[in-house]
Amino acid sequence: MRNPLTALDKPALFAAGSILLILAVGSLYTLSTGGGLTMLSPAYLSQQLQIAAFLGLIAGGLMMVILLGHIDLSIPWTLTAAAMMATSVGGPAAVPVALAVGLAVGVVNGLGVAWLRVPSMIFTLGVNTVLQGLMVLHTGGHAPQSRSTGLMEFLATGHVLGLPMAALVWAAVSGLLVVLLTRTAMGRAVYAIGNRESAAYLSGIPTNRVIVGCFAICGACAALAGCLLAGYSTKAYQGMGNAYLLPGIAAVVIGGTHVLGGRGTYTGTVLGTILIVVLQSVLSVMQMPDAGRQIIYGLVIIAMLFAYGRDTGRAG
Amino acid sequence: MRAALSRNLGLLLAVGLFAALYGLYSAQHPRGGSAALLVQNSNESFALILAAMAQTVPVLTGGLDLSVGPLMTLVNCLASRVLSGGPVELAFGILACLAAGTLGGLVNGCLVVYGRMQPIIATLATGAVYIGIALFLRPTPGGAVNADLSAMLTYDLAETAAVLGVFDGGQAAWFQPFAPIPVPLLLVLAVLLFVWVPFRGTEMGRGCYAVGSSEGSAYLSGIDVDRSRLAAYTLAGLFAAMAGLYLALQTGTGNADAPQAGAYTLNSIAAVVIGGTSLFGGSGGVVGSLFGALVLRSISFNFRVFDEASWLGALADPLLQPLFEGMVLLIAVSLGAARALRIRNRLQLFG
Amino acid sequence: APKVVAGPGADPQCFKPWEASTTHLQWPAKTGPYRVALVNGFVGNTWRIQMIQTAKAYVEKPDIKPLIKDFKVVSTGTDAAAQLGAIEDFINQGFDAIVTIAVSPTGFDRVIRAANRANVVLVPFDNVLDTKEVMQVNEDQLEMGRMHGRWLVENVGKSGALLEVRGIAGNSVDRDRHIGFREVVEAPGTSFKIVEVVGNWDDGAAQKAVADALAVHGKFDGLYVQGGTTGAVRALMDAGHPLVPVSGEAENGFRKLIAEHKDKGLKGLSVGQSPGMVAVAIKAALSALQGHPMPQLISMPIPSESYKTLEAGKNFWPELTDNFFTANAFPACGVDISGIEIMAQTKEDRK
Amino acid sequence: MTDATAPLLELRDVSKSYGGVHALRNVDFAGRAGSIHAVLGENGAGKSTLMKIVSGVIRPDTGEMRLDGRPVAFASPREAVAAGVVCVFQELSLVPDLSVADNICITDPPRRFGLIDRRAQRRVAAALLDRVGCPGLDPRTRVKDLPLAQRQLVEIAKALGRNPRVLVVDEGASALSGAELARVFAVLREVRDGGALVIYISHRMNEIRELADRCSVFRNGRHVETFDAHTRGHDDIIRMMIGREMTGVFPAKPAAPRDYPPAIRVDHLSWDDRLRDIGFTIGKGEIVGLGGLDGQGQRELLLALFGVLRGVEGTVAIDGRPRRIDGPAAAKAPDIAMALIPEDRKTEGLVLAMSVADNIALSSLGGHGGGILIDRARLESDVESMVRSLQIKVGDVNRAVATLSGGNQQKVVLAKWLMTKPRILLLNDPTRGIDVGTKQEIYALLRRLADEGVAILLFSTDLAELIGCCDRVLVLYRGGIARELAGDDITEMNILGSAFDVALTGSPGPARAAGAEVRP
Ligand SMILES: Nc1ncnc2c1ncn2[C@@H]1O[C@H](COP(=O)(O)OP(=O)(O)OP(=O)(O)O)[C@@H](O)[C@H]1O
Ligand SMILES: Nc1ncnc2c1ncn2[C@@H]1O[C@H](COP(=O)(O)OP(=O)(O)OP(=O)(O)O)[C@@H](O)[C@H]1O
Ligand SMILES: [Mg+2]
Ligand SMILES: [Mg+2]
Repeated sequence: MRNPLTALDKPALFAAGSILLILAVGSLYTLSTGGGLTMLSPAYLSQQLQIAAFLGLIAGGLMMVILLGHIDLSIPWTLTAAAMMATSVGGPAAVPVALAVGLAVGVVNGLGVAWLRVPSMIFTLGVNTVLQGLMVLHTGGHAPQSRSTGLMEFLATGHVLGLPMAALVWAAVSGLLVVLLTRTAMGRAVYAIGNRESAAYLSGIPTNRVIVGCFAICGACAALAGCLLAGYSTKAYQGMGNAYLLPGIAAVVIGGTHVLGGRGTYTGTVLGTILIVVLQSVLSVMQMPDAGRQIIYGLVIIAMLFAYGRDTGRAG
Repeated sequence: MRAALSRNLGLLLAVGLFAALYGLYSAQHPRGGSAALLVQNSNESFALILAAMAQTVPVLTGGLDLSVGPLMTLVNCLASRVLSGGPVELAFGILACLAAGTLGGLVNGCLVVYGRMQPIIATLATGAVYIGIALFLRPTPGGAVNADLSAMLTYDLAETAAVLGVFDGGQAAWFQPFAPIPVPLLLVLAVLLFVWVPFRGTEMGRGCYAVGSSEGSAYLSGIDVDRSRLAAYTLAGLFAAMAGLYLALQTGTGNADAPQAGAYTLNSIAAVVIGGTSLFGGSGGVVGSLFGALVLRSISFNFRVFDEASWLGALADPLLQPLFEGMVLLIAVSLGAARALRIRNRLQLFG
Repeated sequence: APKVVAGPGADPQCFKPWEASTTHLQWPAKTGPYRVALVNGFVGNTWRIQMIQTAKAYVEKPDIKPLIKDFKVVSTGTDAAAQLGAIEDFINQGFDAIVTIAVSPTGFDRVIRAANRANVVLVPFDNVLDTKEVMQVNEDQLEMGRMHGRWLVENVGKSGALLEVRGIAGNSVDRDRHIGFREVVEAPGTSFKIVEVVGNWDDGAAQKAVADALAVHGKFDGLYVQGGTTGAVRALMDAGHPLVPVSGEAENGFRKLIAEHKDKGLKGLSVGQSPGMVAVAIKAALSALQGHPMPQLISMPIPSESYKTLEAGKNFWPELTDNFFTANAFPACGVDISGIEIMAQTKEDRK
Repeated sequence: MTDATAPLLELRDVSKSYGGVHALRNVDFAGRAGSIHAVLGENGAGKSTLMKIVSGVIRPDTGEMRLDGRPVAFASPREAVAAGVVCVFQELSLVPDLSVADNICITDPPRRFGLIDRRAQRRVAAALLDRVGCPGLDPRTRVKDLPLAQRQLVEIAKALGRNPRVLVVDEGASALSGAELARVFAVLREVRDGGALVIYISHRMNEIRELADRCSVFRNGRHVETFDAHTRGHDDIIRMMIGREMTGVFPAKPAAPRDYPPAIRVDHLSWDDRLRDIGFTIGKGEIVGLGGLDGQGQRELLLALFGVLRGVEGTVAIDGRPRRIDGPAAAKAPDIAMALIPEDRKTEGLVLAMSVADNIALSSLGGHGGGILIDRARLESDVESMVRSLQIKVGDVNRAVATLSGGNQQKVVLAKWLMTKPRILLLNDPTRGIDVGTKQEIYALLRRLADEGVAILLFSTDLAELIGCCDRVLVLYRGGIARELAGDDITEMNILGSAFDVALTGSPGPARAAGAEVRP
């Protein structure tokens, strides 16, 4: 049986092509300004991989809930709360504490969505606001420590065998997610629920548990990203998650995952992530003013969707 | 009767919540119920109400418009460039703003309909483009909006009459009962009456509901699915334009503020949901969203009036306020969950 | 409404006029104690929280407490309409003074008029308004930019490659600092190659932007970072870039880094926008309410420390979090609430 | 109905293929005005495909269509409707969130001042509902609150409202029976007598016999033959359809009633006001039928047993032990091993966009070895053997199940549950819209399963099925068991009798007022 979940499909190929195109444009720019082919240097690429790991972790988790046909808008403050809790009360157990926070938030999201049946778009938005409120309280309450631990810093900025540790963490999590999606009952259940929840339910799939599980994974991934981000800048701070939600969604969708659930490959998400990161980087390096940057960013997404992301209508 | 009640439960819930929150606020406010307060409250709510209305229409078709905030920001910046000069120029300026917003909505619609893109991601992308254009129009906040026009549309009828110099400058005796009516309130009513109600009563408007409820059935039934969808996004653009235009009138300037745009988009979605419109499409309406927006606004109204020593003193703690805001939002949207817990046939949970 | 009067104003040590030509304003004196409100914008960062805590501590001080009978703080988020509404609301509630950090530098004409009509003293600070009609408190952002520029010229020389990390696009503070900076480093006689990236005043964003710039452009001889300096320096270190002079904000983390690495070449200038400014704004409001003539634009001293003047426990705190803003006290104004008093108290201390 | 009239609708040499599947191959079809034309064929024969072409849903790859002798090519159902070609689709085209009235007048509603006139619309709807024998239905009710049978009536009313010249009913009355069906037939005859062409598709031969003037038979995407009704015998037609001789639809029942050890025992089961104090047992190896008028609680009973309903009272004992089943996941656990073939395969039985293989494996994931990880090779071979044993017609099991014909889709649902090796099998009208050949296979399968010891509870709207298949039949009325029939007592007379006997003492379903024909 051909495995439809990991195969390099059209979106993935397009994303890969676009990444090369963007790098080429960036290189033309650096050449024209006399900087040489710095964008193809191992240092630059490895650094991009390191930075992509943060968004990649988030996108990976987000993909789990998007495949269900849901969304998690609480990512920014889940990430921040996890990082802040890890640094302030975690001590040596910082990473487990962060993961616990992420899992807890994910479970709350999942319960709201699965049992209360509140649309995820709005429930997670509310949870995000609540988390922000809690963190405002936390920051203002006493002097919370925000210094990341050595382990967090190693995970974020260390290198092993010349490869950025962050990218290795991302690869490890990716491996787990791919196995989960393609080789386990839960993975099939995720796709089934995303397509038709009633049929999945009547097939004896414990749909609510799967939904809670996916949100928990999403929360944990965001928390792990929060750990790495805190390690990267050696501290946790308010607002550290703001820049990751919309790019995360864009990465997943550009990678070919259907926003309404049921379809998508993990490879696509990885490529979508790299695409977004490289695009942001090239635009930043080219010193594009913010206005132009926004426009190009939007147009690239539209162009990608035109190329392949066109909805062929819902089957059936 | 019961059927009608259950169908409008969401709306009733929003109205009830609003009444409770606003009542609490008015009771605590030293000038609660006064005309000045009404003007102020309708003023600060108007843009969000219109943004929520804008969000409602695509949501009815089963879509979503993440570019509501950006589009409204774009129009806000455009308005700060064109809303000056004499009456004719002003009229053209207003038309240009409305047209720009409508065009933005149409572009969204085209991407969704002809580009066959998923609305969430298509409007995420156009949203970035619109913010970019807004930044080009207004690299830094500023600009000038005709003060008379602003005064005419953002205060009460007395002010409008004074600006226009009609009814003895608003001093006519018969006019006095109407004088304190806030103009933004009238504008919202006018939008409902002259834009929404007619739209809802056309085949196209009903088509939006049908498409959202079941696109396949709508198509097989002979509904022009594309046209309905296109109309929905275009109308959303028009509403967003009104919101942006009003923001320009209210602040007198344009500001390409991306975080503010994002906040409007998210709040518009929250308002739509609180107002009882299903995010899956097919049921609900802009009246609910109006109250949804008012609920959101009234939450924060209350933070201003409570004394730290009073029975709801915690509302006055500035570090607790963001938490309360989130909690009330969560509770408001979870109230509908009573339905999910009451449902006796679990298959109905999947809608 | 305030009268425009001739200077000098009250307490010129503290309320220093912006420039010689700054006008003075005088409100009719009211008898205290007064009702004062603080209308904040968003609360999503440490600076704002530190600011709110400072304000709350300041009004509890023995010399201030008797002057204030009611002090309210609200945060309105990034939404201009909501902020304008909140200010208008406090005017309607009969508050005597309102201090605020404006969400947008324009668009306040309406509330300024309302405030003047009700003789309410409105004091924008930090993000000030582009208007001469209200009393405002700020550090001179243009001058701040120039300071950074001058310091870099001193420490780098008159030529070389500079990296400028800017703040949030479209914000007037970003604009002013940038202009001030460029004035100096592009002055005749200098020849810098300047690369400009956007760091959004955020550590993570600045760190990424700097990392990108380093990877692509190679070497720089000096950095000017508007905000998120800690992150920018981290990027420098992560990339193994030689430590060069960095001119940046007053974050504790940056100062810790300078102190630690100044011998290895990390010369640094740390110039801060102080959350303690809120106390000065409140003090100015009280003074105006008492009928003293006040400068229309009050210039706060820019607290600056360089690698030569850093002293642990005095102007930075190695054991405290990076996020915390070191400059908090303005002795000339009797504002002596140091940052650590506010942010470093533990739960136990508070009891 | 003169033979001399030229055909109103004519298709020539029409072909349509999906990927490699030829849904239609060089098909000719002609229908005359003023006739009812039945289209017959197995599942997947291409009937619906042809009708979708006729009504503008899809476009043929080749061939042409003529209406009134003029060539037409509809780009959408909208254009077809405008030309007077109206279709009642197999998969209904009602918008669930809109009211009945809104649905009936969904295109071209009555207007006032340019806007939809709701009151006039309700009047029009009420009149049409009246005409199809559904006068009690409030036009303001939302369609999603209606049971399937009423939806079909609304759909038919909607079609009538469009004044069709060609009216296609593609299994659009499959959920109807008894008086409702009779009323619909009368209406269809009226339409015919008004000079229209009615194309009627159904798998129920008796309906065809009663209604049709002409018949066309299709097999495997090809047109086999068109002939005047009553010129061919039943067996003849069946042979044309399935391409072979057909003997004995129903497998033999066990000769003498046996003493089955009980597999499931239900006592005092009640839910809402839809199920009242139901008690029965089903033995291992026994097939028990659920009969009665439509909507008497049969579907709710199945859902209640499967744990889908909340707040069910009473006890259910499996193998003598009382069990609480709170959902399908619990029901399929090995110690209960219950399976339900749901009512609507498109929304409840299948994940249409997923492949045939994934669908078949859906209920038994984790049951193919490999611990946490799925053993792919084993899963694959399990799926293949299922496809083979149920003779599911599918080239590649990785194709989306949506591309299968209705009958084969139903087999996929069956396969999915058979993979779990159920000991108790609940079926909700499993043969609705399934051709006779496949039906026969399913009946044989059920009997085989029973012989292997599976306890089967079968709800069917088809009387013959209950009679032919079941060892016992429970007739439900208003949520309670009205009568239990066994052995030779299971006859049409008895089932209908007990359904109506009780009905006469209470008040049966919707009152059937004399149909006032309002709409011209
Ligand atoms: N099932 C029902 N039974 C009794 N009364 C009803 C029912 N449905 C609606 N009504 C009432 O009848 C009146 C008209 O109903 P109708 O549904 O036509 O209103 P409407 O204006 O179309 O509403 P909407 O805009 O929600 O479609 C309403 O006042 C409603 O409260
Ligand atoms: N959208 C599609 N994609 C691929 N194949 C399709 C599609 N629609 C129909 N087919 C195939 O075309 C053939 C004819 O299907 P059709 O639905 O016309 O059969 P039918 O005669 O209506 O059967 P039934 O009695 O089961 O409704 C079937 O083999 C089916 O699998
Ligand atoms: Mg068919
Ligand atoms: Mg209605």
